[in-house]
Amino acid sequence: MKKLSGIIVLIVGLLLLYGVSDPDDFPSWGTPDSPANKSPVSQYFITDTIVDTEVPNMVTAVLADYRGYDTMFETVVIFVAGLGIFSVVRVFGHSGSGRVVTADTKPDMIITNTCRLLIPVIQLFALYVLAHGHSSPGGGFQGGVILGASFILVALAWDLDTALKRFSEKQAIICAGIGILIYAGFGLASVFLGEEFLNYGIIHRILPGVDSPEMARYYGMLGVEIGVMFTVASVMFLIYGLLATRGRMTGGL
Amino acid sequence: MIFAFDFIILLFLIPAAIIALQLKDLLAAAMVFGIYSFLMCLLWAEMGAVDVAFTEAAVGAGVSAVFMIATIFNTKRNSSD
Amino acid sequence: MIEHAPVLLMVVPLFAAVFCALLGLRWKVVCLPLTIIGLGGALYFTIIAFLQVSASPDHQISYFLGGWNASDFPRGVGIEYRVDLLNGMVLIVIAAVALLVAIFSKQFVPRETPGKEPQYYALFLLLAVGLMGMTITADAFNLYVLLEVSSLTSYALIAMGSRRASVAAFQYIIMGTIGASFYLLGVGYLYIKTGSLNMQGIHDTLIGEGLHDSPAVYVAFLLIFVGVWIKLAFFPLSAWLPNAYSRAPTATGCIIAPLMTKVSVYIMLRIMLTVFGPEYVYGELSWAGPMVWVAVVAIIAGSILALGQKDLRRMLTYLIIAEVGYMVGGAWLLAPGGMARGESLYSTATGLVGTGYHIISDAAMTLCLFLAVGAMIVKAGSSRIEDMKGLFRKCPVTMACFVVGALAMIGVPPTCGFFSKWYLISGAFEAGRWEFAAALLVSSLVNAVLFFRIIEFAYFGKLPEVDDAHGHHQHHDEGGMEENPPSMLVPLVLASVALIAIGLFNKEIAGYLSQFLNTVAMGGQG
Amino acid sequence: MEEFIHSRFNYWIYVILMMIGLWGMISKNNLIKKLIGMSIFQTAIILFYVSIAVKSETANIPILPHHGHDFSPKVALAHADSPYHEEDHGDHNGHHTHVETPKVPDPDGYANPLPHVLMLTAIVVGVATLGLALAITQKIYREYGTLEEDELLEKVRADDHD
Repeated sequence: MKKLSGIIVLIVGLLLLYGVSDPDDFPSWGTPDSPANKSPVSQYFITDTIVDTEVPNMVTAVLADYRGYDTMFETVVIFVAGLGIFSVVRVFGHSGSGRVVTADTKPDMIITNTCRLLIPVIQLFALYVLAHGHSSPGGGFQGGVILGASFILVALAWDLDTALKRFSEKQAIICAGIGILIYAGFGLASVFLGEEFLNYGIIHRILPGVDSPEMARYYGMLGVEIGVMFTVASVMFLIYGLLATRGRMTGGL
Repeated sequence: MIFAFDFIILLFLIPAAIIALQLKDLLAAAMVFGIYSFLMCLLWAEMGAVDVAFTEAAVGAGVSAVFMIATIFNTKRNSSD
Repeated sequence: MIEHAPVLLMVVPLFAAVFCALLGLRWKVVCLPLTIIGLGGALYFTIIAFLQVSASPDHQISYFLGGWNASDFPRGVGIEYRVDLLNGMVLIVIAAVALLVAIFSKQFVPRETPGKEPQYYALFLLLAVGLMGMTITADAFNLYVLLEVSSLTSYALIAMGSRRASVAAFQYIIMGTIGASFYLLGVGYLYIKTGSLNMQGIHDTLIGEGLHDSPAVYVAFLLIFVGVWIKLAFFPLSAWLPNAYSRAPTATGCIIAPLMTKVSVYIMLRIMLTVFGPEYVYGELSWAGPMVWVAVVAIIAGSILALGQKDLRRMLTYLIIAEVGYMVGGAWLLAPGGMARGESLYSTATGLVGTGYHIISDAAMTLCLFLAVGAMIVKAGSSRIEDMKGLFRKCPVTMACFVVGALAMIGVPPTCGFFSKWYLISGAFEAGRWEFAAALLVSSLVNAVLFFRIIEFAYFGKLPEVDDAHGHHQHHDEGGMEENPPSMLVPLVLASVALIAIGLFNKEIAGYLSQFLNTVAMGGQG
Repeated sequence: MEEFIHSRFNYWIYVILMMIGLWGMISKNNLIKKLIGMSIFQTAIILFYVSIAVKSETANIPILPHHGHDFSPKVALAHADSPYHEEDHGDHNGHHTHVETPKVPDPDGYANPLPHVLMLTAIVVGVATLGLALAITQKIYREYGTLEEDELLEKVRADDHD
């Protein structure tokens, strides 16, 4: 078995090397002239993003607008992971077998006080990352992970029950669903206004204070990023809670 | 994009990956995997993929390592290979 | 609203899934109705989309998400959905199968996954969404994302089963991730050579730039194909399938078994015909010889392994492997002399109609058999073949549907199984591949042996009195009829009617398929 | 030769990492080790895509300088200056160089954003798969009490014979 897997790995490796090693065929690293970099699509993203959407960060614009549909399903993947992990490991009641985990239950004073100071800053930073994702690296996904990490930090510093008092399991599932509803809702809104799915340009008709389709795209992207953040933050926390307690959602790490 | 920087991080990545797979203590393996992810994140930042690097820093080096540690805490800490 | 059908057919079940997960936290009873409404909506929109396609002049419609259409912007800036005659039919099959299984699952889900019905149904709907999205999309990367949606849901749905299911699910995760990653890597190689992610865009660049002899494109083709073959459990890469499918909860098995491999076969066809194009696949690569032989081995191996099984569901999973061999082999049947320039694909790749038809009919056959076996296991109390004794008297309707499914699998005339084999065998004759025709006949024979053994047990086998004393407590009123409830019978009967209907309408379906093949060839040459 | 290494090194390392990950996935005995291998495998693919997107040493990250509203490709021709041009406010001549002539961002001056977007999605998919796989690992441990594949398969076989 070991030998067989070694042979498989070698074959795959040689195949991949064969693909990348021909200097006439495979563009070398860092060349601006490779077909991928010279293709009209990627050039269009660089030159016209700012005109179409007013967003300086091309990655955000492509992520949330040009290929926004991918991102919607990326959010769905996260939601699926949350639901899937819930349905695989969650056990109801306290009848679960195995050792009862009793870590030192009294939270350490130094740690809790440090976290008290840190957590508001982390959450503020998460919101900054979300809101400033249009003109600097960041966006809904990164902000969501950071926000989720701040809840995880609460659970680590005190215990999961303390964290669940602030953000319960049900609330986490509901927030995850709401995130997708926000995202797909933007899509459906543009369908109802008579354009294609996720064509945010049209929502300037109903958004007050937005007069051009470009700005509507700008704000539409912000809206869907908020949806992404809802889903990601709550699912990350949910996954942590489920994995740390073997599905009991109490006690734990 | 600085070639020397790129070169050095790439050379560090391979031992990090091998050590993460070879350590018998799974908790240590998870930590080395976190280091691997963070090196990857540095590499991508150096290549100009700042958004990807940011995500990897938050996800690969942060949340995935926490998930792994949570699972190791609830199962077994040492592995046979 | 009608022109949005290609996207609404995914958005409706998506919304149903989210509402199912949210409202289900409070009211568990709404989950099943929501699921049925969501899938019913999906079925409605798939039919609308198909009618639009068959009415449109060039038999395909494009839908540009986000409004990034190909006329004002470079192709591939946004994501494109394209429905043509082939995937229009596959979409209808997916929605219909999912709907029938949702109705069927009413008895099983509360019993097999107690307390988690909302999550189960939400994942079930998202699985259907993922499969439909894989079918409809015309963007190579979007396909990857939706592949992962459908894979993750199926891992979770399988792992919800018994204790044995979790091990199978883990193996499935490892294999599935390798497959999906290979696919992604292949797309990366294609992307660096062509600079496009749109399937048609990749194809046009491959021809326009003359990239057919590029090693990177060759590696991309290999990677994508190995990835897809892992997903569709083509014989040497199929070890994960029987455990995963037979240990899953009943309703999960019923939806995954008919759809997952068939959609993967569809994706293989799409990649062969649209991404790389027949010029590359049939012209540049000369794989037809070995590929058909591998398919022959897959068919024979699947059939022989099925013969050795004592468990009914497990036996069916091996038959799936054999059926995958039919479809993959059919896709590589070429007229002697290979691909001549300017010739239509319909006359060159003679097995493609058979493969396309078999995707549809095999989905229906597998659905019918899995539903029937699910119902039989409830009545017999076990999944072992010997325990099926006397089932005809107990539940005649269930068994009648099982017999229809079995006849289709063997290939008896009025059912669709006969016609798909007919198209495949005539394709093999035109291509001069006798070994493939022989393998099909052998596999039909094996199917006949397998199913008549079960039918014999169920029809003639008497329940021995001693069994009662030995704890088979379900059998105490032997001879009395206790048919399954209507929520199980209705989908089962509909599925077996569909088998005959697909058989009777074989001319129409084959006609659509050949029309589709003609458009592909013209697009390829132009 | 140095040029050859320079231009291929990223791809070689990606192939090696990919092989390490694949080897971990299929030949390691411990389930968590397999998952670490899976993550290495996936990050290697991401490394490949990110390497595709890199342009020459002068290329900037794919974010326009912050006076982005001055860009208007409908009007002007491609601008030859460096992408940093816009930020040179107090430059040596003492006058501001930006505004007046609207310019197009130079396509060669920025990294290709498309692979970055794709890889954001791939990272998300990776963490979702990892989480689900860890959950299944915990379920396996709950049912069978082991995470070693050989012991696990033995117990499964014993199960099947019952």
